[in-house]
Amino acid sequence: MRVEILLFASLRDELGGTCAVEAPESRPGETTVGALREAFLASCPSASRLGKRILVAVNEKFAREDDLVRPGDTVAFLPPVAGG
Amino acid sequence: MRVEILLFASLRDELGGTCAVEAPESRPGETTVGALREAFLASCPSASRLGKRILVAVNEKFAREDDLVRPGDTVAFLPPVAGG
Amino acid sequence: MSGPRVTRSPLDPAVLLGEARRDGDGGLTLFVGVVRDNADGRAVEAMEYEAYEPMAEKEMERIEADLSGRFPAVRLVMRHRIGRLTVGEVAVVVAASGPHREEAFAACRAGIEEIKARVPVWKREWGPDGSVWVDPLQPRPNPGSC
Amino acid sequence: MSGPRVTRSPLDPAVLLGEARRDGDGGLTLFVGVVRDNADGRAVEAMEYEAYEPMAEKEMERIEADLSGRFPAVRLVMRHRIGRLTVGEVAVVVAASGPHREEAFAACRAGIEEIKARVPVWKREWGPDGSVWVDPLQPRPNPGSC
Repeated sequence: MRVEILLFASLRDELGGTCAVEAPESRPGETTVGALREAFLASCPSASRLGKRILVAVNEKFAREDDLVRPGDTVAFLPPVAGG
Repeated sequence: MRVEILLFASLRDELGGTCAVEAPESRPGETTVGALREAFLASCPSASRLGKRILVAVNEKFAREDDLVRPGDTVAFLPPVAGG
Repeated sequence: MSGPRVTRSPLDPAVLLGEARRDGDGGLTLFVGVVRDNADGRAVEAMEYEAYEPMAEKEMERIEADLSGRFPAVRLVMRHRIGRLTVGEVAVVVAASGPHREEAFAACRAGIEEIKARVPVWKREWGPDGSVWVDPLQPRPNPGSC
Repeated sequence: MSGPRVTRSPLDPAVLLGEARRDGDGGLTLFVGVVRDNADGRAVEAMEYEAYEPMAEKEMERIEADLSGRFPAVRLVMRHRIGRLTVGEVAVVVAASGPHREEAFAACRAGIEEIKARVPVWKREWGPDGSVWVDPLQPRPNPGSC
């Protein structure tokens, strides 16, 4: 399953504003945040310095590793936040 | 020893802005904050509701019961403070 | 630092926060005590603040000196207004500016606590039924100011 | 409440504090995060803030909802500015207004902690030698903002 991912800050500087990731499906038309992260890190080695520290947002909310991602969801990979 | 005392807030409302108190001398020309407080409370019964809660300032600093008061010192009796 | 610490003039919290800030500071905190419209369920129309002015001024200076010992990285600017203040008017301001927020918060909080504990200021609460001096130790679950 | 919580426009802390206040409030607290002139001993000329804007806006709203559960008596007004800010410019404001100072301080502190922990905003530090993204977990004893 191919998912387009939004990137921000240092990740966007390195990889551009979006990046398409091909992740294995857990069921047809369905993958998980964890599977997406693994596929992303495998295809973008420069992001591996952040690894598990990358925060994942699905539909503009923070998501956990086993949360599901379906076609049409908005997925973003975020470096550790540093506001304030 | 006769000491003129400045009064503020509720004490001033009840007794006026100043009040003269005759306190026993510990040594000639010298009394204590504690002796002044006792003499004050004895001569102004309406202040007894505050009693030990009256704060005493000598020369614009908070004073303790055994601090000395000499002629020329500026003494003030203060109700519990309530700023802010 | 501009002007006396105990004053009859209106206080401007933003100006005082600006006075506290230096270019090395990243965390600014402010406490503003204002007159509330009620106390203990009684309606409050105004608070009348009185000070033992020369001593209050010195006590504010002594608090600043004490706190700059406890929080050496922080610059504090503190003011207390006196006179008759209506609902929403600013009675006291503590501005604390430091490199980091932890110490700025701690110094600001300590500043208002010290003011309330030590500065010879009193307030008389005015409502529809007349006025009463506020006694901080009387059981008043809901006093009319901060 | 006026305007978006995440904005490119300058923030006015005094206005935001005024928005938070109600006539029953006696204790107002404010946190203002500003750009510092140094970080880790490096000179800082500006900080460039970037947000995942729609999510940051929603996360600010979610923090307000969470904190109004934890501090029901307090009204919070929070803003984060984005874009390029120079030394002394205001990046973040948390205004908290309540009947009493204890809860206003606690809510204000919780507000900035939640913003720093949860809101998708990042900053790039600009100095004489170019720019670097700030990583909050890297050992930086002296970061360039609050």
